[in-house]
Amino acid sequence: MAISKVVNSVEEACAGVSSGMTLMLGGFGLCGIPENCIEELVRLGINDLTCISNNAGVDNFGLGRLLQNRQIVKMISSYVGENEEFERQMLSGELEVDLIPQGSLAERCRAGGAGIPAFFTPAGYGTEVAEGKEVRDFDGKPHILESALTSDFAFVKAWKGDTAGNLIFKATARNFNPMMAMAGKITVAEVEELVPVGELDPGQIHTPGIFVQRIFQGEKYEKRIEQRTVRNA
Amino acid sequence: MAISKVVNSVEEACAGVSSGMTLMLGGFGLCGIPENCIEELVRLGINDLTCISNNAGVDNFGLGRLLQNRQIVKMISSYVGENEEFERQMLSGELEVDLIPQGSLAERCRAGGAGIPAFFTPAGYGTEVAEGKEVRDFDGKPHILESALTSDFAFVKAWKGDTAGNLIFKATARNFNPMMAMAGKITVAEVEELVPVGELDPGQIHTPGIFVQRIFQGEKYEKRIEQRTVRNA
Amino acid sequence: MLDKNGIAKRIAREVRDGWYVNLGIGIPTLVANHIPDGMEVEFQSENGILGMGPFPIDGEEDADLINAGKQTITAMPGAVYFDSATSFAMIRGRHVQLTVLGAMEVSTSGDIANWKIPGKMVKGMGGAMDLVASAENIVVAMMHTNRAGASKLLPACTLPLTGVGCVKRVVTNLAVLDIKDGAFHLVERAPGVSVEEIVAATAGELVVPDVVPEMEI
Amino acid sequence: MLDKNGIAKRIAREVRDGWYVNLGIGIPTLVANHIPDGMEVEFQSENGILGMGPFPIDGEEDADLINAGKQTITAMPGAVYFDSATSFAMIRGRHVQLTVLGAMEVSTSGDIANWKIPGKMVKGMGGAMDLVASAENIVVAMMHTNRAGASKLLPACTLPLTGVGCVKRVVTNLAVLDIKDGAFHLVERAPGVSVEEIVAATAGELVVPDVVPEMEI
Repeated sequence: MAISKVVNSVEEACAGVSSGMTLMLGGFGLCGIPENCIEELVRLGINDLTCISNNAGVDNFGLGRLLQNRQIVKMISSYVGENEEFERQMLSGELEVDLIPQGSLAERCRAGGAGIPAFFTPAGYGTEVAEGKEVRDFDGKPHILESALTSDFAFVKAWKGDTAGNLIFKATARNFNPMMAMAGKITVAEVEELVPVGELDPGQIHTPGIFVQRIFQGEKYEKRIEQRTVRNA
Repeated sequence: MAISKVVNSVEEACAGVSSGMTLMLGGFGLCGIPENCIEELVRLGINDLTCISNNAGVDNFGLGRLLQNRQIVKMISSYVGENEEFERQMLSGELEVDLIPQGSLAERCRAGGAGIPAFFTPAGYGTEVAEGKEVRDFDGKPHILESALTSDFAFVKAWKGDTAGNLIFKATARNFNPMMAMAGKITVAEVEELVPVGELDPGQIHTPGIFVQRIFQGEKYEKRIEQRTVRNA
Repeated sequence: MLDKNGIAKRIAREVRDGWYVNLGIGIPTLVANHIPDGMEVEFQSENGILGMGPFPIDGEEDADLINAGKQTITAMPGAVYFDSATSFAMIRGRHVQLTVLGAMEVSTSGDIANWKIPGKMVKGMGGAMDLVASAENIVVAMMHTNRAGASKLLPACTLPLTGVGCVKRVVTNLAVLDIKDGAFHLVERAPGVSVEEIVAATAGELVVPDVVPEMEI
Repeated sequence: MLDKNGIAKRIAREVRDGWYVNLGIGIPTLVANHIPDGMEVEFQSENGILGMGPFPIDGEEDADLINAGKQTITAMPGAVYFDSATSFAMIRGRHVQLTVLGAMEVSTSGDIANWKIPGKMVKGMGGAMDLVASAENIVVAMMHTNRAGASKLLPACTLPLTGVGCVKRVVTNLAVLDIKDGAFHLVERAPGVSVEEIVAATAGELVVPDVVPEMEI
């Protein structure tokens, strides 16, 4: 009998998250971010958080909300982009930031979830990223040793999910969500549509429920677009 | 405009495969094996092959056919199982065999396809598998360094595929096929049903066409069952 | 003394609500038959399914749907299929709570051997090395002695190892034993089996408490 | 002298039939507009799409379908979506044949800097470090000089590096240059640009052949 992962509210989903924890948050820019959980983290008012997320949203949406509130002490990301508050806190030294190549960030999360403590990659060799890391040549090409990332909680956002925690993502809203789901000690999935077990095609699940500890249907999704770009019809 | 990978026959699909090459072949037991390509490899009569495949089929089907014909000099596998000819050739020393933990085999293929030359895993520590390999502790637990696997050709079998090489596998016939598709210098996909580009849901592709160089619809599939096990209705 | 089904039945009592469980080939496969109705448990088979169901009804078997023993199976509601790399990510990443597998030999230090008899027999390790290296809970299901009557519970394994220091519990036709502090610890006797029989069949150091309850199965 | 569109148009001529191409943010994104009809080319965006199409028609934009620049996009027939780990498996595993990206500085040894100005500006490297470390063909698209008029083609980069010894070709508003043997090699002049102008705008060692053809674009 399938293992039910359903919780009844975002409050229940975030129970146990506390100050000083390391959190992973899925999404790329504002695409595929766990909107409801982020709002709950803001409401909880916890702080000293280390957040692992490719970006930090924008100034007033997504992870940017937690940055504005100074709830984050450290970000592990690949891109700051146009988030002015992120850049300001980093340059002023208020916020500790580990910038990591995007592919290494994705792979380090996957490694954390897959029980692989470290792997070699060519990305970042000869740059700041390689400082203090072991370098080794393979086929005459230098690689650096990168370690796995895990977190106390991982917050991911999917399109559809079933009560057993199986997830399907929509289009490019998938991004970091599957790897972070693997790497969280407790993984919380919020979904646009929660369906009974058996409704999803077992061959078409992106994240198997084994990686998800809690699932709920988010109350509302703004799904803000960061760069609305269109062409003439 | 999508890149077409279609070839017109199994002969064309296997063009360039020659004696002494390293081949990867998808499948687990007889489930999800590239039946048509294997028959073509038998017909081509090439030999001195190194084959990377979880198993070697059974005595008279799947990779077992190549073993019977003494076309293989080395197998890289995780399981011999009930294949008597495989076991006989191995014990007599006629066949060189690298036995690898199944998870390490899968991950080594993925690593080969993903540009990761080596990674640490706990599997095999303290066993024959660890001989000659670097050992390192992470969190107080010993791990061994495993290297990536690649091949001259990878042969995979999918359920559906489109002309751009995008693949969908059925049920547990997926197994090693996606990782081997990633790791072949030339990856040949045979499918039960080849459809025009645009027919498959872009969110439901298991193996993106970028990993596939040639695709064709197999003429026939026997899909033999190794252990037919049923219960009473 | 237990038969294979009895061993499976006893091991089923190790399973907890909410657990993902990997069952090896042979006796372990039978464990699935003894899970109480309503218990939320999912079976993983390392060839790529979570939520494995019973064998199919005759005529409904599907060559594309098998377990790690290459047997035709079915999928339960909520099942998922995935590739081998993802499957072992679950195993290596400790997302599977319990592994049950067979063994040729087990030692007092928790070592296990089950894949090779040099010069005679090589089955290959399959997924066993990955499973034993990573699983938090490993239960070995096996006969207490081999066909020649020799103990399979040894001071040290004589066959090539599958894993070191990983087995914590063994369930045999004679007993349930825990492995700790370099010794086997007798936990339960099989119905009708005396402590003396177990002592005689165990080659490795065996710690016997004052009271050894008989299994409830 | 070329404008941004001209640079993109010239780079489009580097693209070969059957190639998968990753286009960075800015000028590189424009390259997609200049691929000849009928050429079989697929664009990868590292956030998780292969087969990226043009921007959507007004009103049809989808928040769940963006490129690495966070712009709303469309998907071509045959497109695929995937996660970030798979995306970088494609990149790191050298399945993408061409990478086009912008730069703040490029050196005569093929080093590139494009993610940070210490103390002033930090955008982050995003996927650029993975791309430059692995791509077989990297073309840098940029202005020859910065806003202050200083050359961006240097003997050595002054800013924190994105990658070392990886850039083989640079296309600027003034010229096409190859990087080899520790020097820039002038390959083509932009229309109406003299060799002297290029020499003046290039701080790193520049090898100028006897004949420098004007670009055909």
